[in-house]
Amino acid sequence: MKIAIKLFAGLRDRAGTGDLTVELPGGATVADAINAAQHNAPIEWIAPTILMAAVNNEYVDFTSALADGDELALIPPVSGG
Amino acid sequence: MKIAIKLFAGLRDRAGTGDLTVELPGGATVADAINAAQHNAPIEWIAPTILMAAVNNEYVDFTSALADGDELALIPPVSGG
Amino acid sequence: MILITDQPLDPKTLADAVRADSDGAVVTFEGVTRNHNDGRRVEYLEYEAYRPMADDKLQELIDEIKERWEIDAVAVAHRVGRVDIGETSLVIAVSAAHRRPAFEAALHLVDRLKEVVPIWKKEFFEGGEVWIGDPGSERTTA
Amino acid sequence: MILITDQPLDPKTLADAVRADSDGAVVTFEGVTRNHNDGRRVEYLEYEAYRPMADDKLQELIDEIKERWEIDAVAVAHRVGRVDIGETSLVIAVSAAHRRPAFEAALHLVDRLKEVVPIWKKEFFEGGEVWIGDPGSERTTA
Repeated sequence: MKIAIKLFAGLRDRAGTGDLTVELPGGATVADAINAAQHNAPIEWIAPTILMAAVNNEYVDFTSALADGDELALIPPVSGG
Repeated sequence: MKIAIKLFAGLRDRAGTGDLTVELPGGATVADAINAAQHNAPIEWIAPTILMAAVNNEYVDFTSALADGDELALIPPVSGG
Repeated sequence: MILITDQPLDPKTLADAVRADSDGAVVTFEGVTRNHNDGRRVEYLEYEAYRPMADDKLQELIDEIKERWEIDAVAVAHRVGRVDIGETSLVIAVSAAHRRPAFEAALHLVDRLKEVVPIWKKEFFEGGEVWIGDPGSERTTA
Repeated sequence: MILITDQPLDPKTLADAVRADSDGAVVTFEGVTRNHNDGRRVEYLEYEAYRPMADDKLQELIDEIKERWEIDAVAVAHRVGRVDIGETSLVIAVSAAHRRPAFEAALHLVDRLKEVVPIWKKEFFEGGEVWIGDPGSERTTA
């Protein structure tokens, strides 16, 4: 299945793009998608302990299963205000 | 000695005036001045437990001694804001 | 900045008076005339102040919160005279490098103002009037 | 009212959006770009938001504080793009019948916004730039 990944802030700056697409087998998780993204964009990534993920605008655990057509956002530490 | 007394809010409304002057012997206290004022303006006064007094713009105890020329303000419960 | 006036209050004036380039937070409080109080329908309020004692006490309270919290500047304006429903009777603005002290100091200033500043509020409600805090002053206008 | 915009923010618009005749208190918070942070001289900030998730999360936080405190209405505006020193990046306005819940809810909303709303701040300081919270993103501009 195809998963669109959005990168923001420092991650986007390092990758040089805010949009990646990864091809994953059915049943793949958020963690699988992140691994694939790191393979496609071999940059200095943010430690997973401070990285958050959202699917279709809701925060999810890295163990969540993805579905074809999901938009996965990789969210570095937020700092609004 | 002459003490000018200012009345505010509900007290002033009841007395029909905001300004009284009382004549007191030297060494008289705030309590003495209030007694004299109550004699001059025999209205329904505010209970002394909730009445405050200020002399020359500073809160004082009822036992404080007055000096000639002092301005004594009788302050009903405040309710600004 | 301390202002006691019978003119409408403008929160922006106070917020702008306290802000500086080193501040990350500006908290503004407006006290507004509600249309209800203690189960009564309120028609309007009238405020009276004992000046200059009220100005002196406001300055003391500003000094008090500046002593206790890490804040930058404080501005207070209180309206006197008639204040209609929805109109602002009190504005407090506090600036600080960080938000929490600005919030805490502003709330404390309002709390203390209601305890010690010689300003009084007469409530004109449906059917009568009363000086708040002085139940014996209540009059009915049958 | 939730607004994410690259235009300057006007606190009065938000305060006026929340006030109603039954409210006795309106608390307004402005987050402002400080000229210093972490011992560095800040030149300006740039904010980025992930929309529409940021709007959704702000709405959830508004629902959260309305659930927890007795408040009336809430408005939030966040600026994106470049925000210079002294300019306002965030405005929150909360109205309530009484002041304490308005203060507490407004502070809580700012605290939570900084935890969960997908908005990021890049600090351009004297000699470099960094995404706040992401030290690995720091670049020096010699």
